[in-house]
Amino acid sequence: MTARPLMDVRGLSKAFPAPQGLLARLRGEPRRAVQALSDVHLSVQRGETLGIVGESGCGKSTLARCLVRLQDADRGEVQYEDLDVLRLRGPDLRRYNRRVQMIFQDPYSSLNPRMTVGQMLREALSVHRLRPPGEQAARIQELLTLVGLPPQAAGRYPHEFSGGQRQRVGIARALALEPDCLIADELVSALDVSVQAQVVNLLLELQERLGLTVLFVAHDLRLVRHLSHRVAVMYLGRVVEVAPTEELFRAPKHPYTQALLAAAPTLDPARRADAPAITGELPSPLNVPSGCAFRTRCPHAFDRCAAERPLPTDVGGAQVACHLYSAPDSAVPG
Amino acid sequence: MTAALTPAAPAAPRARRRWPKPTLLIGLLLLALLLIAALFPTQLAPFSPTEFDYNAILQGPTAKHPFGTDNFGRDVLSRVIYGTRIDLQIALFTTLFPFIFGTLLGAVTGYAGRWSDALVGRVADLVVVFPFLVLVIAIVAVLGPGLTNLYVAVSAVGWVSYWRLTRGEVLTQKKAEYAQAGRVLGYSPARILLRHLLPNAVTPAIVYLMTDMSLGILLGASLGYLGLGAQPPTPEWGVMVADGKNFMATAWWISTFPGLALTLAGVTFSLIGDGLADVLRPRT
Amino acid sequence: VTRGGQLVYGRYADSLFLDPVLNDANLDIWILTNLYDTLLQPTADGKGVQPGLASRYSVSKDGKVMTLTLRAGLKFADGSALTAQDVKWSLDRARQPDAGAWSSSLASISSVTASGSTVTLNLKTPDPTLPAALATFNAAIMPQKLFTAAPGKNDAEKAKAFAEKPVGSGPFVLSEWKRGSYMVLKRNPYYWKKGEDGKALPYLDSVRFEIIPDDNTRILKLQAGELQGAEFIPLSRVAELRSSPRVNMTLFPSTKVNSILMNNRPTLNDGTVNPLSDVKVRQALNYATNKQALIQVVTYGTGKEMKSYMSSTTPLFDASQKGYPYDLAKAKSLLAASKFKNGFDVTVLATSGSADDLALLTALQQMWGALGVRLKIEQLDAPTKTARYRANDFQMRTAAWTNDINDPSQITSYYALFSNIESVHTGFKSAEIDKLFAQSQQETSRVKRASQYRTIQSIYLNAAPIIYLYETPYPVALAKNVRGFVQIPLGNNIFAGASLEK
Amino acid sequence: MSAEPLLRVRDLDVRIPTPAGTLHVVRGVTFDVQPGEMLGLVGESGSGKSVTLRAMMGLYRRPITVSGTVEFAGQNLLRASEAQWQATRGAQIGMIFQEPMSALNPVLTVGTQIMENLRTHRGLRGRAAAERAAELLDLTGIPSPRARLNDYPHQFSGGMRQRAMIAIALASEPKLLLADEPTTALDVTIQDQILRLLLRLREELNMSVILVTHDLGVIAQTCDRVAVMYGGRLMETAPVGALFREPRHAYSLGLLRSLPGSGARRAPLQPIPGGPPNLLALPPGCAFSPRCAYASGACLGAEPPLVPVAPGRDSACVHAAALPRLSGEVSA
Amino acid sequence: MHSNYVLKRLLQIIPTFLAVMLVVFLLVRLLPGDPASAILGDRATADIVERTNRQLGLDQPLPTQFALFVWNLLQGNLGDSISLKVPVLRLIGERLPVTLFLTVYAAALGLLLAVPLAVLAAVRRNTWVDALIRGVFQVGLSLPVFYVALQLLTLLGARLGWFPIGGYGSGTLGHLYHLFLPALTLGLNLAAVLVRTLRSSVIEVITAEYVEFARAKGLRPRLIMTRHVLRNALIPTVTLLGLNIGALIGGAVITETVFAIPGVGRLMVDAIFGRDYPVIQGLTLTFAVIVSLVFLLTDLIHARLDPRTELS
Ligand SMILES: Nc1ncnc2c1ncn2[C@@H]1O[C@H](COP(=O)(O)OP(=O)(O)OP(=O)(O)O)[C@@H](O)[C@H]1O
Ligand SMILES: Nc1ncnc2c1ncn2[C@@H]1O[C@H](COP(=O)(O)OP(=O)(O)OP(=O)(O)O)[C@@H](O)[C@H]1O
Ligand SMILES: [Mg+2]
Ligand SMILES: [Mg+2]
Repeated sequence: MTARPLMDVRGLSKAFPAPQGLLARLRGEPRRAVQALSDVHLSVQRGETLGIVGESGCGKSTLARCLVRLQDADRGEVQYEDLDVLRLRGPDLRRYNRRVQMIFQDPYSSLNPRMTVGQMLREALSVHRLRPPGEQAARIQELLTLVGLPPQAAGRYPHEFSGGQRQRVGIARALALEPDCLIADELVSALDVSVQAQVVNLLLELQERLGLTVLFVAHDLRLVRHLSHRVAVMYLGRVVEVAPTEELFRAPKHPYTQALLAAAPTLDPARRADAPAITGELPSPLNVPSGCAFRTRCPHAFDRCAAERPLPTDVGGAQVACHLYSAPDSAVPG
Repeated sequence: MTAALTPAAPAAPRARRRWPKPTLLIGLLLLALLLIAALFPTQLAPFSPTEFDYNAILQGPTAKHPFGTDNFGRDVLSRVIYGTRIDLQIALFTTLFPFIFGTLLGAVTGYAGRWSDALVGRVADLVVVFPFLVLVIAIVAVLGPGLTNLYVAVSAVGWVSYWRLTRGEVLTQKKAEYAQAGRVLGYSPARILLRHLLPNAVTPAIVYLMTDMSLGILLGASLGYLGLGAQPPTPEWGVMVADGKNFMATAWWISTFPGLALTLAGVTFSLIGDGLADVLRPRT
Repeated sequence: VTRGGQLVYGRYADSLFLDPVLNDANLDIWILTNLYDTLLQPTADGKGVQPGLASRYSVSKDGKVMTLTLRAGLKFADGSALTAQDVKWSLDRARQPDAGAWSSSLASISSVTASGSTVTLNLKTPDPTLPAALATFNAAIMPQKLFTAAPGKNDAEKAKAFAEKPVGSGPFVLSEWKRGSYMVLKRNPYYWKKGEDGKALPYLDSVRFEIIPDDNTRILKLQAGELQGAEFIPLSRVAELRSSPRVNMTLFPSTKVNSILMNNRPTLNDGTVNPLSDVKVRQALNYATNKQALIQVVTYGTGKEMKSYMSSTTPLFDASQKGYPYDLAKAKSLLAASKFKNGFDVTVLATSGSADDLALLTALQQMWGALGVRLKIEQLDAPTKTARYRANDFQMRTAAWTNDINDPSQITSYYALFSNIESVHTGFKSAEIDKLFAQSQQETSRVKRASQYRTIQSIYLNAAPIIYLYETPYPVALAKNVRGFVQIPLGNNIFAGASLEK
Repeated sequence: MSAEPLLRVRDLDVRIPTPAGTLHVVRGVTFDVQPGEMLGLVGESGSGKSVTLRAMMGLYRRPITVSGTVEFAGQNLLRASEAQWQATRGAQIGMIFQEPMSALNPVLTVGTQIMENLRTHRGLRGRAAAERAAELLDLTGIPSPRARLNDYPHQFSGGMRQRAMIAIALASEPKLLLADEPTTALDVTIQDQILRLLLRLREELNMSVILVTHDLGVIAQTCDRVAVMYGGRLMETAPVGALFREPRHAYSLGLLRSLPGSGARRAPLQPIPGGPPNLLALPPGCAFSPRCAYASGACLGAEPPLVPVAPGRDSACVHAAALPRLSGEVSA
Repeated sequence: MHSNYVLKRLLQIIPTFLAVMLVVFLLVRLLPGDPASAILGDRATADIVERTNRQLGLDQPLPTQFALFVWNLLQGNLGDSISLKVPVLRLIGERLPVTLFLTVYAAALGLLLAVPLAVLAAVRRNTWVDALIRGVFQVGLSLPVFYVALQLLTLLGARLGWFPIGGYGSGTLGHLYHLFLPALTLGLNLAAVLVRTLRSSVIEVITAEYVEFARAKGLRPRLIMTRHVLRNALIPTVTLLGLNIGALIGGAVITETVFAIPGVGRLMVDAIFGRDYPVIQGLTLTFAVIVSLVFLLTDLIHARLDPRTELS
């Protein structure tokens, strides 16, 4: 924790303005917006795997996309080594992107259906001039072997592959650029468990061999637990808890983390919970509750939660944004 | 693609090569027929398409004139054969510019969005709400009638459809993850647009192109009715149908055979369009 | 004859403006005389004039005074009396120099006086064309009171208002008009002319004009019995309809001549040399034109070879004119003797959409091709063609003419006189014709005038400023039970004597 | 467990002709459902779970052929007349689909879609139907149900759509509910709520449920019995506890082993190698054999049938007896 | 919510309208030939032409003419027809209803033909029924309108005598009777366009999950077809119909000519060939407004049919 992080995210915010009618605009009504990211702080250490979990719409993808500059954040700062990421332009940005690669969730739409795997890889190599044309073929073979695809795969189109194989292609394409950091957004969510394990193994192996730093965005808690060194839990655009993996799963601090862990079905038929872990729907992202966003579904909510937004506090190795922990007299729920 | 390729260990069921449906094959076959007629009219046609024969005026179909003769004694079969080139040319030239221009513009404004999109949108509005006939007649009146001017007039308007189609498709495609991947991979916008988006976004435009070709021929025929189409003695099918309308009661063959030729061309383009839609659909 | 009933007549286009003086189009002219009567009327054969509102007229010895006597008890269609004052007012209005395109036909009148039933016209010079001019639509008699009572600040506005609901003394009166769709003319109960049964004309209760622009539709409608008459039958269908049992296909003789006008000037507007300026070339083209073939191909045998620039139905047409019989050998030798023995390119302006033009020109392309003359057809829409033509920016153009006045002077002044519109913009100029024409305009002797016209026609033929083609009739298809309808050679549709028999 | 099953499926076969050839998608599927029982149907994507349910509902027509017997309350539905189907489909057997967004008609209000069911099967209309529809929404836990009746599906969140779909299926008070991956598209917290809702409704209405899923955790938490499907065939059926303790099919075993959590953190997982079988070119013998660690020559003969291997347990694995137990390996 | 959108769209029409105004004004004046030549014909002498031009104000500089045109327009005055000498507004008032009636009639007939046949083709897809339906419409789509019109006229009008040959009739019933054949001509053409789209959208909808779900609910097939399938399948058709209405109004000329219908199409052609500037200008502006409104209406109907539509 003392080493200088590879990537440091400070106060990152991003809102998507909701469509607003002309009359409303003429009447001067305030513009409503989806607050996809709200004052997010995170740091990633070199070589570590940081898991990011949270319910649908909590901003995981937006965070990932802001980090690779697919989306422009509204506020905040992202420091990558010495680079001020959010201010990079043109060639500098492309050079940064080469080092920080993203792998996408959807194995079906993330590959151009009209290019062969070989063409895709060759393009990546030649655009960034990573290999002279003569050596590209060899490098392509190397990459395919690296991700466990047969050499003939270079001549095939995406539709000729299974979902798991396509994800391998996506990984190969990202690796072609020899990045330091991979951001994997729901990399295996679309895959069957039996295939999931293959891709996860690949990721583990690559990380080992290439010393990659990985941001692993997922909603499968079991997977995140298996892969990550640390885990960040998000809720409605905010990071509510960051902790070392074992710590988080053994003793979740934030009530939302607790609920999330309780809701995940365990594989033991003997241990069945009776009551729902959490009640109520996710609030509309257009209308995030004041104070603590989770208070509307939180069994422990009290007055202060509505009035004041909790700030991240260190609680036994974890960072938790919850008033239960910020007030000295509060009792830690079990 | 190598047929010898066997699925390696963790391989998916190899998707079968999708053979073009019979529609496309028939369509291409008919097109080949039309192209032969267009390329070798001299060899195929028994008579000159323009030479009068005062001794053979308004003769019904016979062995010598299988499609009969017209009011100048010209052989209708020969005229239909010679007309193929003209009508295919109409089909091509009424759509070529709109297709290229509209598609590229649609790709660019769909991708760039903002003011370029808004500006082109307004111009498209103007073109669409402007009565087409006024425009056509105006252009024809300025440049004189004839096919070139038909092309100019149609081009001035026709690009809008392609622009719309491609723009809409690019808007959809640019949200697809492969397009975003291109950005993360550090590709330039031009590369993403031309290498990645356009090939995937152009299918509806190509399919529409086929419909548009038959519409182009029909438009030529309609303008022929108003006297603004092809010039005599050019044997153009639409004009031939229009010329034959006074003889419908007494010499049905004059308008019927070119009418059949028009239908044949329409069916050809439609079959190819349907077939292409099938073949060009990206496989997933 | 049977009285009563409505005759439905299919026209290809609607009238535009029903003012006798200010209108410009045949669409108006050809039906106007049903609404407005004139002092004299053209005879049905088009060769002379007959009494109209005036029962008789006389011309003074020196030819400078014309006296007309009005019939007794004349009334307008609203029942008000038609007086000599109306006549004076109408003629004065029609002869104002800036009133419409037709005022020149009455230009010889210096003043009009009216007293009782007598109208006196004082002339500047003797005018042999005046009786014909008085039988022409623009000299129609209008009700002064009703016209001046029409809303509007000036004559032009009043004319617009009046033309919407015209009242005249013709056999019919407008009762309903839905522009672009139909027009209904009702019988004028006060019409002066008597029918065969001794009672006042017209026989019909009403005439309804249906506007049907498409030729085929007009014919279908006639065949279905929805029309009793249809104008402008395509000549290609005449033979077919002649053999139809339900239709009476009629070809009314006309003054229509079809020709190709040539630019006779030495150079064209763009400065290039104009082969057509060579008279030998023009004659050669005329000889190379196979009129009989054209008559077969273009008019389906209904036409007639054109021998003079004026139609054979025009008064003073010279029957001894030979025209240009088809003679390819002569044409070739003429061309060989010209500066253009190897042939040349020439462009002809055609009216776009005109099937007849196209048929004609395609045929000519082939005929002249034998001479080495390559004819290019340039189709233009009518106003463009007119503009090009008026700017003398053409080599050849298709043209047709019909007389509006029953006198050869009209066509001659346009076709042969440079001073009017440069001899229909051909640029043809003949001092001799100019002189003869000026004389003929004041020549009261019909014999002398005829000989003047004979010379004019011969000179013109020899100079060949135009390609002589053919005369065509007015093709009208009528239901079998229609009697007494005529379209006179001037084109006027006369419904006064028409009836629907049982 | 009573002796007389509510549903008896025997030798269900589904063949789907495609341009590339006929897919034999469901092959000889045989199982029973007892009244009030919740049966889980697991398997990888494409293993034929949805097709099995749809075939049972009689949703397949012409070029697709369905054979075998589906006996519901003593009547073979596959031989049923259109009228009998009318009385059964939707009325006695309800079904909920995997994707609530695409399974709800986007242009009709949720209320309309519930009420057309009430009208067809319960004869309710007008106000009475609206009352009942609101009750049903309430039952599935949608707040202010009366107002929500007039909303369109896109105005609902994913969880609410799934609930609405359950409400529609329940409108006719069916005896059997076919639930095709009802929670796959949902977040864990919402999935938890929906599963609990299903459990409660089964209790209250004594419904039988067939729950299709590929999430073994969901099975573990909700079902009484499990059927494991692979390549269009049932590989194993077992009471849920027994399966997780002691899978008797190599495929079930592989599936359970490939899940994370069984080994040390960041240690390699134990995936099943390869991918799902190509239905157009099935391997000889056991469809799973090419991926199976235990495969032997015996697997390559005739396709092993589903046979009883223990009381209440069937397996189609030649090596059923030789498979190891999973002792506490699986836990989360 | 929608009023917002309507307002915005109406505001967007204004610049389009202004552009159309300028373009048509310049365009007609760019045309070779002038009104005087057009109405006076070949024989007119130079001074008569000049006089006529003066009377029409066409001797003024273009900016002056344009200013006058705009000024009159602001007062709701489109000027007088040069050849017919009546106010353009009155002409349009007389002729436009005819064309609109014909258009709506044609659209109705087109839908009436297209919907059942497209559904039939979709349900029986890839059978001979499907092939027949698509084939027949394809033939209709490949033949020029005037040819189809003449054939219908000859067969149903003249030969069988079921319908009058041309004309407009009087009274709504009369219009319906007289305009049947022209509406059918246009409707067939429209139907040919619609059938293609509708067929594929019916196929798409028939195989959609929600239709499966409706069947799983045990609904009667009729209800499924009408409420679930058709309603959804018609949504893209509405847009297509809207796009085609403009073409229908603009393309009615030939039908109007063949069937002798006094609509704006013919008025327009006559005006162009007669260089009747005020009529061309007036009709073009009217056309632009109508088409813009039709598009707006289409989008509103679309939004009505499909609650998911976000109008913006
Ligand atoms: N381009 C966009 N325009 C408008 N709103 C957006 C956009 N992208 C995301 N949002 C909204 O921002 C919020 C966060 O979205 P995001 O995709 O980051 O969530 P997520 O955590 O990745 O969810 P999931 O697990 O479903 O992928 C959501 O409410 C989403 O609707
Ligand atoms: N209508 C159809 N046409 C062609 N193939 C089909 C059709 N329906 C299903 N299939 C094929 O049948 C097989 C089984 O499909 P099914 O939908 O039952 O799988 P599943 O087990 O439900 O998978 P998932 O978990 O992805 O829902 C698949 O290979 C699928 O591609
Ligand atoms: Mg996401
Ligand atoms: Mg499924």
